[in-house]
Amino acid sequence: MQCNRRSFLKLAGAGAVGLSLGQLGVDLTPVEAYAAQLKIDGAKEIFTVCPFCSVSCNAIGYVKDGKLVNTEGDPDYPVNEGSLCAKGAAMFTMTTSEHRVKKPLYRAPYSDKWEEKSWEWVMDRIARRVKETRDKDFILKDEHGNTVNRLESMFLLGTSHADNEECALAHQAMRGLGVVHMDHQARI
Amino acid sequence: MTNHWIDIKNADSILIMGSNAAEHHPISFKWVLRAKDAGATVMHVDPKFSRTSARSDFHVPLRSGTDIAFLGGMIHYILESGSYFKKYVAEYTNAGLVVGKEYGFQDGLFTGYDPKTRLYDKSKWNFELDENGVPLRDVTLQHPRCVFQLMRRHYERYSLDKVSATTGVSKENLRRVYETFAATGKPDKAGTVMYALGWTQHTVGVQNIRSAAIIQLLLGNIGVAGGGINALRGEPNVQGSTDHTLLYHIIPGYMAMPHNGWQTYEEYIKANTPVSHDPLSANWWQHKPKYFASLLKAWYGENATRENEFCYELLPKIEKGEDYSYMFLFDRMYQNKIRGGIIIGLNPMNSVPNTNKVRKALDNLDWLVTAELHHSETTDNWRRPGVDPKKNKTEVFLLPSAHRLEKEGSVTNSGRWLLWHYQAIKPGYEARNFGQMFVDMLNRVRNLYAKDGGVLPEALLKLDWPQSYDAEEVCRRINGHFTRDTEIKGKLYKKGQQVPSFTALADDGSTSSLNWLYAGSYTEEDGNKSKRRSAEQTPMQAKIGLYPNWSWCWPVNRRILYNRASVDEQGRPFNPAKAVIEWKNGKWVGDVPDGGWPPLATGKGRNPFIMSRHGYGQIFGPGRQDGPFSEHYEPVETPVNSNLFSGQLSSPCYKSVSSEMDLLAPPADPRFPIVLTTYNVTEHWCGGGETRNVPNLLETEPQLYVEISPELAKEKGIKNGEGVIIESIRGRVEAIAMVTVRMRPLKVHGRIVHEIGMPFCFGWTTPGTGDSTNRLTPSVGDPNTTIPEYKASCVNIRKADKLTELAT
Amino acid sequence: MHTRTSAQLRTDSVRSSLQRLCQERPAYQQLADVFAPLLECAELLREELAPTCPALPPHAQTLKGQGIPLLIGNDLKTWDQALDQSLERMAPVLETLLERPGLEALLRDQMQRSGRTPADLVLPLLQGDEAAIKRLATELEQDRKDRDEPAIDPGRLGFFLHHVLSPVLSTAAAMLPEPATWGDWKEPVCPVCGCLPAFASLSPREPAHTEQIVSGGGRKHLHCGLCGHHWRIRRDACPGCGQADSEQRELLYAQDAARERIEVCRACNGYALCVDLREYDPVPALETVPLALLHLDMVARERGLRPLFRSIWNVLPQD
Amino acid sequence: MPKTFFIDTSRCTACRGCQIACKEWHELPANKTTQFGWGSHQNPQDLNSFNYKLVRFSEHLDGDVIRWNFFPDQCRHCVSPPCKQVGDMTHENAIVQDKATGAVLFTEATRQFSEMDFEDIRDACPYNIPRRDPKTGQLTKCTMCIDRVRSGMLPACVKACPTGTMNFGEREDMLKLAAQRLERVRKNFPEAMLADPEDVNVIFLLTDAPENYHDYAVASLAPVRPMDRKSFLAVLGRPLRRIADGLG
Repeated sequence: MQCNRRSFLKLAGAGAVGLSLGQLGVDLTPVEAYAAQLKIDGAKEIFTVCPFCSVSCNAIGYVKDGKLVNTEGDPDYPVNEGSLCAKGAAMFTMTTSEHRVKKPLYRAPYSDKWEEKSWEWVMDRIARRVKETRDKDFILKDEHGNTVNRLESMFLLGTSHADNEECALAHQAMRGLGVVHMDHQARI
Repeated sequence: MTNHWIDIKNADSILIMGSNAAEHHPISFKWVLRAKDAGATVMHVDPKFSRTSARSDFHVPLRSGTDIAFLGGMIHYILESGSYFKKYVAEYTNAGLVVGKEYGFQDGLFTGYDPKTRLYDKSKWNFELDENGVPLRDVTLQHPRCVFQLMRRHYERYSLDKVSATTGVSKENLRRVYETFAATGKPDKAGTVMYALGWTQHTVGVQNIRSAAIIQLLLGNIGVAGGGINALRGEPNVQGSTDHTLLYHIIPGYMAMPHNGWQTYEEYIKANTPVSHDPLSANWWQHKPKYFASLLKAWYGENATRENEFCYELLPKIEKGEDYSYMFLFDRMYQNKIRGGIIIGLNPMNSVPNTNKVRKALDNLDWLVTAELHHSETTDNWRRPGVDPKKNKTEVFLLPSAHRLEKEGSVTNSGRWLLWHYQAIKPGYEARNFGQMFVDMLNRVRNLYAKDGGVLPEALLKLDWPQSYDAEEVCRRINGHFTRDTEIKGKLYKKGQQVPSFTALADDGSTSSLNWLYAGSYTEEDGNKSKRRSAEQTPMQAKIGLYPNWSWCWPVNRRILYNRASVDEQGRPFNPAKAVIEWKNGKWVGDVPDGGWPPLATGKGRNPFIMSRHGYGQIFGPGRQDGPFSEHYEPVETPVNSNLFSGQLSSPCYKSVSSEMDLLAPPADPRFPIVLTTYNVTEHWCGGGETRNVPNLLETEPQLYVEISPELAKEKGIKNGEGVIIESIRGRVEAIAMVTVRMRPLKVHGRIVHEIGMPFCFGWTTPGTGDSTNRLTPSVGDPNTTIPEYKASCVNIRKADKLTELAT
Repeated sequence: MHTRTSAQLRTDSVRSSLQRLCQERPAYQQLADVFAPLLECAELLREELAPTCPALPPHAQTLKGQGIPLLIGNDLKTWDQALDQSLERMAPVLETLLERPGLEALLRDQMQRSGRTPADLVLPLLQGDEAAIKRLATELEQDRKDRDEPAIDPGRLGFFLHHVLSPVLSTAAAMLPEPATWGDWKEPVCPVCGCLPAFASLSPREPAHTEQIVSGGGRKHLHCGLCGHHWRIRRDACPGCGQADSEQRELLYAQDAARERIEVCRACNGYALCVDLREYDPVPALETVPLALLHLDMVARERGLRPLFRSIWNVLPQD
Repeated sequence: MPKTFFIDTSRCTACRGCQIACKEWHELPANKTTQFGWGSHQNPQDLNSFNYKLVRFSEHLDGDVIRWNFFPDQCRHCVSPPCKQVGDMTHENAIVQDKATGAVLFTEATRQFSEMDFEDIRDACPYNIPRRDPKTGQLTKCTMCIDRVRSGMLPACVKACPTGTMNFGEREDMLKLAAQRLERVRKNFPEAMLADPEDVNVIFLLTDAPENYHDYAVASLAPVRPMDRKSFLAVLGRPLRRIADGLG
């Protein structure tokens, strides 16, 4: 047969070659009126990964006006094939938790309360504490005169909740500071 | 996982041990049940009858901490019954290798043990080499010192009687499991092992898994579809966070952390690059210098040159043999040796053993940075019940962190697949992601050093560090790029272009990569492969559920590790119906093979286990701290005072810390006769920090409970629903008794031993729900990993007079 | 086989689907009245054809790999008898709907004269041969004038032939099993007949295959406008241009009817309609779906969007 | 044609997705629960005016074999509902049976029932389903998500179920599915059965004896109570109808 597949696309919708509903004498006014009064919402589908166990089920989040309105399993991900377990299905509820920490909080020594602070303030203060600790405790050489360049008095714990990119940077940052006490859930 | 989630469906026999997959990896269980639907037998060996047991063909209860006895018995059975895959064992494992004369094993100890240091001299376990440095090998497996014969002798002691008396499993049940699983020793059958924290959280955790490795090698189940040893990793990205190494003892790509004994780059390379003289051994780690140099280039950028040893000097060096894991960290903190630190996305005040001590240790910090979604027992430790905040000196920061849906980036699933998640919504309130926090924090520290100077500022200032956090950009850095124009296989790559694979990495400074295993994941040709969502597959791949075009997996998109062991020396699959790879018309088809060499019969092939020095599957594993074969030792806290297999009661090498708060009950202590195991509950996530804050989930599992058998309840006069006190030598915990037939009394050493189980998801920040179960558990750990023994400790239980931690 | 086959998807009847539609949206009454006879007739005919209708040949992997639909190169002669039956059964309603009485008779005369069979008449639809349909219309023109019947324009003729061919191919396509693998068909045309899809759907939940977990459904399929075959496509990409950037894709839906959505691709400015079958109980007769979603076509067109797949339902008066 | 639930307990893993989805759809608040005095995974302990759906847990030893049964309890939407028959004697049509779906619905008019009336209604129910909101006096139970069903959607619990336990559809289809599943499940559980399939529109498939699930798993388990006139009359209707069906 002399046919090539591209020729199909010419006959868009086969039966509809040049024919429209109007030509069939159908009155579309009622449907048009109906369509005109509809309130239309818009949403986006964002593909994400369930944040619980390491099956890492893929999920689709429906986002409307910047807010998550629903989640469902990703049917294309060959592992979960659209399914989610009960906890995965509760992902949505968990993201709307009212109990979230909302702002950077600071608890001063000997204080009995949290205080809200700006990011600028806390990050500046943290950087100073890190430097102060490093400068005070950094070990350049061990007792045998070996170069060790390490900081034992500061540590990092966590976390397997972090993305690969976050972990890679956290590791680099800690080794740059000389930190050797570093650990997380992999050892739990 | 050596294999991946979907591959479970290919198994003919599934041994779930040390895992409650149906409750904790529910979707993985879909693949278990698919195998079951196709005729596989599913067996669950676990102290507690759970929803996994309910959906398995049968459940076998065993006493916590006796897995090696159970598995040793299986090894013995496989050897005695001759059900091992003979060709595979002879050709592909180190069963035929001859071990040196110094090796020996007597009364529970291997040769080379030093009781003072509690360490072995592992050189006593070396293989015997010929004049070319190639190990002596007897493929007939008859040499008296070959691994096969040593193994036979080693596991001869694991008779049904002794195993049954140790584990509490009836001989009938033992036989049932052994026979069923050993039946996969045929070339066209596969059995898989699924384990989780039930195996790792023991002082013999690594040897539990080694036992499974020996079994799987004997049965020819490694490298095949439906086989393998599959760790169901617990946490959301614990595979990725291990690969990218939030750990002290390694650096990204599973390379050793430099220690004070390796003062120069050359010393490091020499000590860490294995040499093999066997032409059939791929000895993949011979390439380590390329990976290490590329990592240093990625860390220090232009500042790292061959001349300055890629800034090796600036790296911290740990003290050789020292342990910096959290168990030891908290001990040092308790001893006031730690000044400050960062805890993100982790709740150690609930999830670390001997929590009473750990909580006190945290009080000793000058400063603490935390980053979480919710307040936790860790962030608010300074105001925990029974302490006066006014006496606590610690300056605490609590940073609101963004969760998964609020950021983009990649995670790695248990099957080593990279998966990109897109940002769905903006972070709630003022939350930021961890990447932003670390980038910002370090930039501020760098600025301070640039401005004010300080100790060794160059270690920070020479870092190639981004100005702001961009996950996509870091993802590119992880893959790595060329630092100068380079030609690879006739193709010219410009400076700055992405490396196509780890085979392009070099040790001359021409390449940079944050993790060699991930090289090939983000290339010039195909972009960010963690975003690939194509279901395309060949019919051969479709048969075993291989999706090579969906995302990408390390290494080099190989979905089933050691897959060269699934074919014979001609490259023909042992099981043609479920072929993983096949040599066809001069090339490999199917999965990405472990190296592109042709089959062994061509003379140009390589032994299939390319990551081990000699290329063989390691039945004999001389690299472990606690012996080349697994051996049953009792948990550190044990209800019995003898070990039926040797005079060595508990592991001679287990790790521990020793403060006045680190008490251990002596063996068979009448004060603590009951075995405690701990676990998760389906409705709550790990320490419960997230799920306790969801009212409808809290309604379904509202309070800390302890599951006890009706027999024990009767003995103790405890009724269902009553408040009880559980006590170990370290602490006491209140819980509500849940009397259930799902916990069975076990007959051990001729008498009844009771086991009880508790979840650890409740904490005082959710009032009335109870508090940390880990106040009971001990700080003792595996000698290889320092993972603590959460799964087996000794306690007692009694009715409570009054309850203060639980709402009534 | 764990996936649903086209034959297994249990749907409501045409009549009851249209009744539900009109109950919910009375504005559709007239449209439903006009098309009900056609859709019901085809429904009945498919049932009648099912026992004897010849099956489709297997789809050669090499052709599939190149994106060539199954029926390409097929002359449809195998189905001549079924097509003849279809012509006979469908003609009366089509003639009424198109207001062209006697069209069947014209066609039959024409066939007799030229020695053609029904398969020859409908073949141009498969071949994308618009010119052939125009030629046929011209040929019929003379007879028509002789009989003093209204003019046969190619549009009406195409529509007529489409609805003769459709029940036959639909019956044959419904016998196909769901493919074991997916992802090997990337063309935005039907892998069976090469026609454009009429709409997309998200698959219903399926209680199947294991004791414990069911699929959450939600797989996206395109439904052929001619043979009714549906084939799986990627959930995350525009079915027209393949764009998978979620920022470029948007879903529009009426506030109280999120299960019917306009899937918009900002990259190509095209749209396709998609129904979420998980949210229906019962699932409406699929051939009524394009009709029932006309208002969404109107909304989309109002917003200046271009239909990815043109059909009679989205060729609006302003075109 | 009435709508019917088919609840295949052989698939249930007690994930409680249905229980939580029901609460979320009906916007019912969480109860304050404790394990104290209770000691079970079954929480809350019983159906109540905030829980129309409850997964019941039950376990026993069958020789050496542990049987752990899960029962997602809810109103059975009886074919001829005794609750309605009793209710109608006091306030006609406070309890209605929807013609199109067969759903038995407690309308707002049930607030008119006295505490005593409520007790009668509850006693009449062989499955012990009706509960009363102590604040408003409204009688509560599963609504079949009638608003969802009327607009052609599945009940919230069915939509949420990840295991295939909860099914919903035309009675004829569900009976067919139930028969298929029963046949298959009987291979492993020869004693498997369907609970009261002729009398109810919520059909449970059980793999174990009904009493090993729940005291009210099937109607015949309901305790024989001293009957007042109303419930006597109500219960009377049932066997008669069965006979009539049998004859028909």
